[in-house]
Amino acid sequence: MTKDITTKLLVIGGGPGGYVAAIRAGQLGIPTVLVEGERLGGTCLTIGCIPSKALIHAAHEFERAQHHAGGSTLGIRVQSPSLDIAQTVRWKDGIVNRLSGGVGALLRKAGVQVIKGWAHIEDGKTVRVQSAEGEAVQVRCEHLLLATGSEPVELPMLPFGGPVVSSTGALSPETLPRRLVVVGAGYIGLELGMAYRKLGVEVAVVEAAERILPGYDEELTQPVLDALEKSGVVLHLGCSVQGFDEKHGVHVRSARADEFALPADRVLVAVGRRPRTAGFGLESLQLDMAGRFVAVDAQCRTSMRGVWAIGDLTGDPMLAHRAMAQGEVVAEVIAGQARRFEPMAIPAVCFTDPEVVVVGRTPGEARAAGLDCTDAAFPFAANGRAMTLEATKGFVRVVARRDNHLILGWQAVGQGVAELAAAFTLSIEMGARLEDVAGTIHAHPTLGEAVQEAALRALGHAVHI
Amino acid sequence: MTKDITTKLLVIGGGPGGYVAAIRAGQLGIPTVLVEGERLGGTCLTIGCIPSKALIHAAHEFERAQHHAGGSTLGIRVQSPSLDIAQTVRWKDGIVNRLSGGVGALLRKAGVQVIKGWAHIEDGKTVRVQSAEGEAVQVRCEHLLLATGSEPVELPMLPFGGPVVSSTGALSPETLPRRLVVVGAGYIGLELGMAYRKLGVEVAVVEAAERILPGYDEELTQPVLDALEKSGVVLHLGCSVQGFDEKHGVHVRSARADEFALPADRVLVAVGRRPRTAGFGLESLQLDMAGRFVAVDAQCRTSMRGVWAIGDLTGDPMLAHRAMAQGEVVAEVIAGQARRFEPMAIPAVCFTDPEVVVVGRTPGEARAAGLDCTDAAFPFAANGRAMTLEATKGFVRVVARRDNHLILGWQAVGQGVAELAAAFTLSIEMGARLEDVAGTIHAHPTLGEAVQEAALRALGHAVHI
Amino acid sequence: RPLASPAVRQRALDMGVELRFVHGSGPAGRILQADLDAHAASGGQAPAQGP
Ligand SMILES: Cc1cc2nc3c(=O)[nH]c(=O)nc-3n(C[C@H](O)[C@H](O)[C@H](O)COP(=O)(O)OP(=O)(O)OC[C@H]3O[C@@H](n4cnc5c(N)ncnc54)[C@H](O)[C@@H]3O)c2cc1C
Ligand SMILES: Cc1cc2nc3c(=O)[nH]c(=O)nc-3n(C[C@H](O)[C@H](O)[C@H](O)COP(=O)(O)OP(=O)(O)OC[C@H]3O[C@@H](n4cnc5c(N)ncnc54)[C@H](O)[C@@H]3O)c2cc1C
Repeated sequence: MTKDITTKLLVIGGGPGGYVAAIRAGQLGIPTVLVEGERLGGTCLTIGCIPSKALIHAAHEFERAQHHAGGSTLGIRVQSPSLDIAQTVRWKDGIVNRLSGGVGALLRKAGVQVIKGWAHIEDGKTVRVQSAEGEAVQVRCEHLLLATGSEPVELPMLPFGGPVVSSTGALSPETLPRRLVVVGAGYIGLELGMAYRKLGVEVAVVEAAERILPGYDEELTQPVLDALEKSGVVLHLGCSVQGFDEKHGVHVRSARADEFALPADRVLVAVGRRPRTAGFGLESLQLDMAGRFVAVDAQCRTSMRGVWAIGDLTGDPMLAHRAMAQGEVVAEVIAGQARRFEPMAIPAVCFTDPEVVVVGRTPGEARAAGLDCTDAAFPFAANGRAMTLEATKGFVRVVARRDNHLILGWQAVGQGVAELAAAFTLSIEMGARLEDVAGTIHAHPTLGEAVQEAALRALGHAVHI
Repeated sequence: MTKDITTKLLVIGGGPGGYVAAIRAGQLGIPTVLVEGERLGGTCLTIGCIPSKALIHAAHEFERAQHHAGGSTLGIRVQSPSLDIAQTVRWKDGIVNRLSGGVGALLRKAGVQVIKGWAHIEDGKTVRVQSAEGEAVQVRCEHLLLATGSEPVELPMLPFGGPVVSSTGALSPETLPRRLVVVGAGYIGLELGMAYRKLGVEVAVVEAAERILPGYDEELTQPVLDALEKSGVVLHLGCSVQGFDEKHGVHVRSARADEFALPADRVLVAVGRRPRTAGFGLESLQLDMAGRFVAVDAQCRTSMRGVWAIGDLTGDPMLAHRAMAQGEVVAEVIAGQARRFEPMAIPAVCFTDPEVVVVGRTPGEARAAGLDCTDAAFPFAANGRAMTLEATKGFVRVVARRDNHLILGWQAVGQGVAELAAAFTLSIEMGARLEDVAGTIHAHPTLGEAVQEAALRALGHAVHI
Repeated sequence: RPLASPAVRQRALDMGVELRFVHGSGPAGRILQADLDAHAASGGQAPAQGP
């Protein structure tokens, strides 16, 4: 027997894109149904942003304990730090459960009907759901919102299974490996690789490109590179992976065609994510695509009337806050408001240690766009707060137009710089000039003073350097 | 023999006000002499902001070690944490030395002549310095800038000496006391009291007012109060101090006139700071005063032509970043630029745990000013990043005009909120409205998302609550 | 793209005003709330709002 439901808005996918769209739609009085096959919160809350940051925090704390074990410069000494990884994972799971449950409560409060199960698209207005309870549900809707997110890319010569895991497996280890090989030096591979290293695991990273964090410029990645080397993570850049066997480990071929094996009892493949476009009838809609992504306009409309798409499904940057912002726009547009998704800047944060933040254009990007611009950096080595936090690595950099000093971009690398992203993004959205930031009083002593000093320096008169 | 020097600008005091003014003046080509009786960097770098934050960081790290000693929820366990306070103080001194030396280098680079010694004002254009090397120097100047800062207030019944110390003594302990009584629950008393508690000291706080951190509203101080109680700091509010003897400790009288003694082997008196206006001939200038402070106009001119004043000497808030901003203005005005010190907002941060940030108006202040305003808070308990940092106490609050949504103020309390001050202050300086912050994409997962959610909530549609 | 803060952009959308046609009097040519007010008051080139 099939149950029939009719609604105004049907959302497929309960990740940050889908659940935010559904909550906002509910708030606006739009009858809304949300279908989710796994857990509410999607990749982000259950196997992505949140659990990775939890593990990174635990790893940071353990690393500090290890640091003090030798008798630290702070005068602190501890004996024999040990880690119960099962407890760490339980703690992390507790956070995930609370957040996923919280999303459920928010959806209920907004009046959204949630169906647990996998959606199959019949046509642009009809979706069949094989619900978890075994019952089939047919949902007819006026608006269909696709928010099915993304999934890890698998390497044919290194299929997931056993000791070869994706980020999902790496975030819920039953035990810690002795030797981990990370394939891919993008942000996910490095965040997790560094965390494992801090937990005491021997870590090697294999990356096909000649550098880590391709996409960030080298000045920005240098402090991360330094930290990797200092912590003993072994980097194999310009190398490709050939396969894996339990006896020898990961087979690697270098740029010069040398072949060698990296011993490993676990392998994390983190070579990217691809939009989830297959297996649930999406193809049948024959939507216009933008490469591997579903193409959308500034209101997140696809090429088919009444069908919308948001989040990782729709392109780069594949980040949770982009998905959420798009979700809000779609709900408000459907509610009849005039809205567009046209941010001036989307921040990107890499939670390595040191952290990396990029907002707006880098000097290279600005030049490539033909803009006559100036840039200036201020190092944390000259920042008092950074010294008191033992965090003097890194810098803040600003990029601005040379003629009118309009700020085009911010980059920062350093411990704790993630929280500077709010000021960076706001300054760009507000159309701030260098003088605006230089003329704003920044609290002493904070890392944020480096933001003001970078602006001052671009104007030719930094005080503290 | 007296040496004679003539200069355009003479700065008395090498704290953040004075040294920034001198550096900027030097950059602008103004012949400048700076006189400092103690160490370059002043209160802030040598006995204030920086050493206190260093001690707070060390105390935080030790507290984490203690936390893991019991076997923490993160799965980390350590044995017998111990502290070598002498090493902690050496580390702290190392930072102070580096920063003070750095200020010297910056002054040199800017071409400023530094004289070590105590300045005595002869008249508005003449200052005599008893230099450290024993030589007397007479400096004649066109512009005299007073930046002599402030000093701790002493209580007549509890004079400094022996076990009774000011913040200066509390920042360089030779040993840790077993029992510390802190007199004064302002930010300096609480920052240091909490740090000592984390270092394992039994701490009691005596405060004449009925509440901690008078000046902040109660909603904001509640999480600090909770943390104090949880950590075992004993509060005696509405109590006055009568005296001290080594046998019984600190004599206290409660509001109901009960008298009791608080055992203590050290007493930190932190009942406020007063501008340094006496003992160096300042009185002879007969400047207009604003209460106990030297009165200045929007360009930091005193009532006497050619005499300027900045920093703690000139009024509240007595904070380093205010002094620095004033210092820049004075240097630029003397260089002939049209400048004023008229910030829309000066951030204030209290580095307790949780930290407290206040920028612009609180709801109470806005109402008292007759403004029709709205306010909204977003709790860190609903913020994913806070969960992963074990830092879910506290909230971000925004205050805005009801009619046009212009943001009037921000307050936050929570771990790490100090770094949100940059975004708070910038938003107010830029004249941002609630829609500006709500419409700015905030990186996920960061504490900064609570900033956006507070703005959304004030607009009536927060997503995550 | 015309330089305007999120609040100004949103209000322009609500008013049905194309920011391309609004003079920005702010620093660096930034379009301010007041510029939108002026544009609306002058009748602007704003297309009439929908029903
Ligand atoms: C390890 C890791 C760390 C990350 N860290 C960060 C970070 O720090 N910051 C950041 O911004 N981003 C981070 N990301 C990326 C972030 O998780 C994604 O950008 C975000 O989750 C995308 O949201 P979404 O709503 O588009 O899709 P998703 O979160 O992927 O959600 C899609 C949901 O749709 C469901 N679904 C799919 N198909 C169907 C179907 N047919 N029927 C029913 N349900 C379906 C899925 O089960 C899933 O729950 C990280 C990702 C990973 C893997
Ligand atoms: C424990 C503590 C913690 C603090 N934490 C913070 C904080 O976190 N953030 C913040 O913003 N502020 C903080 N402050 C306040 C901050 O230190 C002051 O606001 C700031 O130092 C004021 O700068 P100033 O230049 O006016 O004076 P000061 O820094 O006091 O400098 C004045 C200088 O003048 C010299 N001087 C005085 N008279 C003479 C003379 N006759 N001849 C020669 N030299 C002279 C003094 O030796 C001194 O070096 C803290 C203060 C204390 C005590």
